[in-house]
Amino acid sequence: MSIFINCETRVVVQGITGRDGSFHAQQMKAYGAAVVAGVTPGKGGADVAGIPVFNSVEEAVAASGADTSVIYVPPAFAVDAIYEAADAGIALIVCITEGIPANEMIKVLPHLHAAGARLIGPNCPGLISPGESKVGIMPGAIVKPGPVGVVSRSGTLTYEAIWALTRAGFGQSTCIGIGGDPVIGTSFIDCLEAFENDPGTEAVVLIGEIGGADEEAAAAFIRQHMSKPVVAFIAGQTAPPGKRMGHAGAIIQGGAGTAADKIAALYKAGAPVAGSPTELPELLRQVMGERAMAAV
Amino acid sequence: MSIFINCETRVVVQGITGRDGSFHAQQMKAYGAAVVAGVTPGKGGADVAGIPVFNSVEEAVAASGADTSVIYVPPAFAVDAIYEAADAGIALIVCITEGIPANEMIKVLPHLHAAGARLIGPNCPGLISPGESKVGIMPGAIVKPGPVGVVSRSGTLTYEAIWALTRAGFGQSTCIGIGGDPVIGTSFIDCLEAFENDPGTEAVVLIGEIGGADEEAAAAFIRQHMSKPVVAFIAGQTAPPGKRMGHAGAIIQGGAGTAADKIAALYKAGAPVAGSPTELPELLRQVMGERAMAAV
Amino acid sequence: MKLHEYQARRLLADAGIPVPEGDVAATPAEAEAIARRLGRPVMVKAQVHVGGRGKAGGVKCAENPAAAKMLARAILAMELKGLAVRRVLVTAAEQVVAESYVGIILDRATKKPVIMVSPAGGVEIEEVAAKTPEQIHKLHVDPVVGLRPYQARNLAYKLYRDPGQARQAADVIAKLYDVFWNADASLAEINPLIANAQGEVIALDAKIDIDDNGLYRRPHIAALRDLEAEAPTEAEARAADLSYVKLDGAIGCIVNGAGLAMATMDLVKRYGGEPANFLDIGGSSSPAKVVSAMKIILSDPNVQSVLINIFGGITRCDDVAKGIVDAFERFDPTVPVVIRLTGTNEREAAAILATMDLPCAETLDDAVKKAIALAQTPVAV
Amino acid sequence: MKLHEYQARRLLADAGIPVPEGDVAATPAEAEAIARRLGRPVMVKAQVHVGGRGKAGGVKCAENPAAAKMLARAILAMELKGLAVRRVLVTAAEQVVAESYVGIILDRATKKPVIMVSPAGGVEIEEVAAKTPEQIHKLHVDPVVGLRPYQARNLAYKLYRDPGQARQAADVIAKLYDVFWNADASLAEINPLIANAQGEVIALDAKIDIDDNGLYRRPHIAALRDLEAEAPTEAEARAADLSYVKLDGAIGCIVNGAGLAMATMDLVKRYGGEPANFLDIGGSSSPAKVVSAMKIILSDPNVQSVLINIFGGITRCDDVAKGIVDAFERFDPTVPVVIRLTGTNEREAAAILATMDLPCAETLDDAVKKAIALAQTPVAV
Repeated sequence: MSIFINCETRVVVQGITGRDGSFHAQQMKAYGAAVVAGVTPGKGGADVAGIPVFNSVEEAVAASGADTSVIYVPPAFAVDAIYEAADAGIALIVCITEGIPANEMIKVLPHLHAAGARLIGPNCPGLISPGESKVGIMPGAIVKPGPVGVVSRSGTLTYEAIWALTRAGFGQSTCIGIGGDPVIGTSFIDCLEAFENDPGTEAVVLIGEIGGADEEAAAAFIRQHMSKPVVAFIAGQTAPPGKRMGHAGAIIQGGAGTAADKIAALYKAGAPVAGSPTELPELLRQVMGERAMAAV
Repeated sequence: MSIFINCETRVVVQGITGRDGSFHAQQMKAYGAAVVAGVTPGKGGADVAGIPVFNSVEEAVAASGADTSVIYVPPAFAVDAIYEAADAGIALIVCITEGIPANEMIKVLPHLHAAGARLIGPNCPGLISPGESKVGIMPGAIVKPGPVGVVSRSGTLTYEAIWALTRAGFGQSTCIGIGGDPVIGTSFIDCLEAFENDPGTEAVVLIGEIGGADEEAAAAFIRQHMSKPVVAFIAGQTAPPGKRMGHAGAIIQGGAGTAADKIAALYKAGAPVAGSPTELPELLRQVMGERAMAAV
Repeated sequence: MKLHEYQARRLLADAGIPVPEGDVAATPAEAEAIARRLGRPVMVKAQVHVGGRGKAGGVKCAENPAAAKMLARAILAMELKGLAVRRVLVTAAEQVVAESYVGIILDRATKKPVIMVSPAGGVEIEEVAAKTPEQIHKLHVDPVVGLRPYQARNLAYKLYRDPGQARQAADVIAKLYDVFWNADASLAEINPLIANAQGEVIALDAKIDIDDNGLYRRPHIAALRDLEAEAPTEAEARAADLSYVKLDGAIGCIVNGAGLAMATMDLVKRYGGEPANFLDIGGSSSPAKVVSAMKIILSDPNVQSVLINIFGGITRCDDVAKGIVDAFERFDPTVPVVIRLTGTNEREAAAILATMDLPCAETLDDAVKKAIALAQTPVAV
Repeated sequence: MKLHEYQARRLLADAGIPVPEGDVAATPAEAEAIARRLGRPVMVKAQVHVGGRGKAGGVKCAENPAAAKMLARAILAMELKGLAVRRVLVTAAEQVVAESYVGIILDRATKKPVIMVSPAGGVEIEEVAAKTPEQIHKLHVDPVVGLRPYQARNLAYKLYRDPGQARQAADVIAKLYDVFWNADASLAEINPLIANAQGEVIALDAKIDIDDNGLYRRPHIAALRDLEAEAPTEAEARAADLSYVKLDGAIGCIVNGAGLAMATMDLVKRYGGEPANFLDIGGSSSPAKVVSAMKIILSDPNVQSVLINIFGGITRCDDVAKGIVDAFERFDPTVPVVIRLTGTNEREAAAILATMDLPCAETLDDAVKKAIALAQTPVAV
């Protein structure tokens, strides 16, 4: 079982003839994802490793029945690609592209909401449901099917954590990187809620970073709404203090978004925090064991 | 009984210290409408004929409980006044102002929809529910309470029709001028539906003009959804042919929007069309009589 | 407000849409000079607000400057559907390989701008729309979001299979939308949008209508109004803030409100007369407006009687009565003037007019009948 | 990217927001000339990216040009919180009657720009926010609709009761929002916004931070980057498309991904070391980036060992290995370099590095411990 994607997910790759798009289209296909179409304007009629290419998402959806899109186009064109996917009826849009201005993102999100589409990212590694499907760039070799949901703002740090879980025998239901930008389409809370409702997920690993207040919000959600155990890791305890956002930043933000704040909030919510990604399996063992015992 | 406004309607006048605003605020009040506040930025604290003036609609609503706004501000500021009213929670916004660019209107309408506000107009005389309330500029002297709903795209032509009804003994439930601009907030159909659902309305007079396809759409609605009789008048049978809107106009518009087209559509929908506004009472007598007989 | 082709073309060019080289000329010599500067065959195109210029002989090709001069002279001497040609546009003649159509209009029904494109452009586009509607592709644009680049691109691929030409066409569509929006246009149309022998996509003809309500905030557009292209009385009416259209009948009409003005004309026709005009003095009318209206109506030699029909709401009948008195003093009309004033301050109005002994009427129908009857009677005032 | 006050002030002035007359000066003589031109008392203000300039002595008032020159010389010789002052802004001194605050920031939580205003502006604004939050008025702006004029006006009435001053403040707020939006700013702040003795509303100080992601489409803003204000290694890192922040420890870190880089630093600290830097080589890294990273790290005299931690996803471990080989050939490091490469193409990477006999590690924790241990051991290479 999994969240957001599964073996029935039909993927269209926007920017499929580009360097990253073509490489990862093939990686996804090799992992077993149903990559049913690609889009590059002007390249309609071509194919990439057997995947048919269309001039528009609308045509790709009509021809292939794609319901999920993954975007590998440069930042200047990525937001338009998001609009195009949403307007073509795509339900899940995964935007890998890094470097999109926040102003563009805050304008497109209400449009997605109205269109009923979910965006993951931007500036994210996408998601993988081991044994089911992979949408994005997460390495398929480090995952294995199992009951642990993983949600993270990071890229490679997530791989580190997943790899630690896999080596320790903890398989994953879905691993999802929500992206490191200030404005993203899917939050920690959205993912926690989905994991809570997913019968295939028994525990969740949350990987946060300094900055913003998303981990604090996640902690509040965990305390109020999560019956499944959550363990966490927060990066940036020794990071140099972030540049201050003027007085306005101090006024608008409750806390300072430090690692210590976030760790404290998570502990308070009953989510233990690991000192190193390699300690996550041990914490999982404890909370899942506790839970198993509680269930007895 | 009435539609959209009644004796409980609480009106705020935007632009109350202007020439038109102050005159009509007093006219409305004299008719018996509950004109509870006015707004003119910078004039907060003043009063107009006993009506308190505020700097913003938000303040006016907070102080007075206004639920309806009427706008008498110049076209360059009228659209902002509409946004302000909607954002302050006003449920019914009546915009008298003439000369608002259509591009501005098509942008504000989705915002009103999201805010749950109804706009009547712009470029309209507003509405009057005889004996209950008056919002706008319709002359109170020509109406009397009764069972006929009147809806019109015109101003003075509406008065002509209402006056003919009143002289012939037909009182009105609500008289509403929806405005003559290409893009308006409330359509014939919206009003027909409201009259259909209003227990105080027994028949409807619809007054149309050449141009557009709103009367044709109204005819289709009448045929499918109206149980109450409708009689109509269409102005412009002898009007010089409107300037053609290029090829695009011909392509986008089904019919030409001529008076003949509209009259034919209304007859087909079972709504007889008068040759002169003065004939409307006679037509009403026929259809209301028919109905009364049908009800026997 | 309608723009001339040469004005619309300038807006397009300013927005970066490729148009053929050329310029507008008011004299044959100017046309020749433009053709000489271009140094290649040119099109000479009449600049008047009528459709079907080409079929009427208003668009010709000239091989050289001398021919351009000759053709310009001929076209500048023409009247097309009653309108004198006062300017010609002289542009480099393009080799047309493909003609497509791009139009944007504000759709009242959906309350959105709608973009229509067709690979079958040219003069027969309306026939294409009627007979093969599948060749017309429509896109409704969300006015809040605006036209997205991908939407322009997808429309462009309906016009051209070649990616290079599709890219050019997408650029044209996106820029035309900007022109449409930023000019407060109610219509912006390129027909034909051509591909030439070099594969370049070029706007060969353009048509733009402006929403008059937008002019107050678009002074550069308002400045394009061609007063000479209007009848002098219509220009005079606009200056007096009156809405006036001249017709061919004998009953002059002065009314407040466009709907009531049309209804009044309809009744004139119904009772056997012919209206001489549409004239709306608008909402809060001053006596001065009534004077201007009377002046314009009385200057029409066809007018045999004048009908003043006012239903006072914002308009105050006494204001109108004062204007009538003033107008009689100034112009001393030789045709009968029938007056029907009802509504706000009608008693005050009656008092003002009492001394003048004018034919009055209670109802609209009576007033119209009276005006028609008096028009048929020779009157000595 | 942070702008200097004099740069932010220019953006405001270009947008039509009133600012005091003045200009920026790099030398005492320039400051004197500006003061002479202004012909009235001036403020001399240090242009450095630190808060609390005034309290640190970086803002002074000069009665005349000579005093301006003297103060400019003193301020230009200062270091504020470790940053050399290289420019001063010289502006006409204003008589401050009232100080208010206007700030706009992108609020991550609501995903909207939020405008904050307070009639109690000035240096104590954060204290105001903490102690009397009712004096801070916030407005979340719908990013699709933009800031409506009525919203700017309503905020302005929170600052001034006088309609004339409120009108000026509304204009400032609306224009500041335009600056914020059109510069892709993450912060735009005027503090204080003052009313002077003449009743004029003026932006006395401004602070603007830019979203780096927007710079590609704002070349006029990107051109404002003050490379001299950065440490040379940070500028070098930026040129190589690396994200680098120098710290004071001994363990140099080269990592792919910001999160993993931070986690690596955290582990360095956890196991008893001190990181020398934050360095993220980014996603699809080329061998050349690894070479640049090594060069920057090795140029730091505090570095006693280097830890290369790569988790290959898009990044291919063999690319990184090639960069390591290349860097060793070029720089011949005298400190130990611990390598941990895992993920995509790790076997190919191991083959490339096989001949070099470098300390390697399987896991992150091992790699960190090894780097710390080796740093404590004097090494002769």
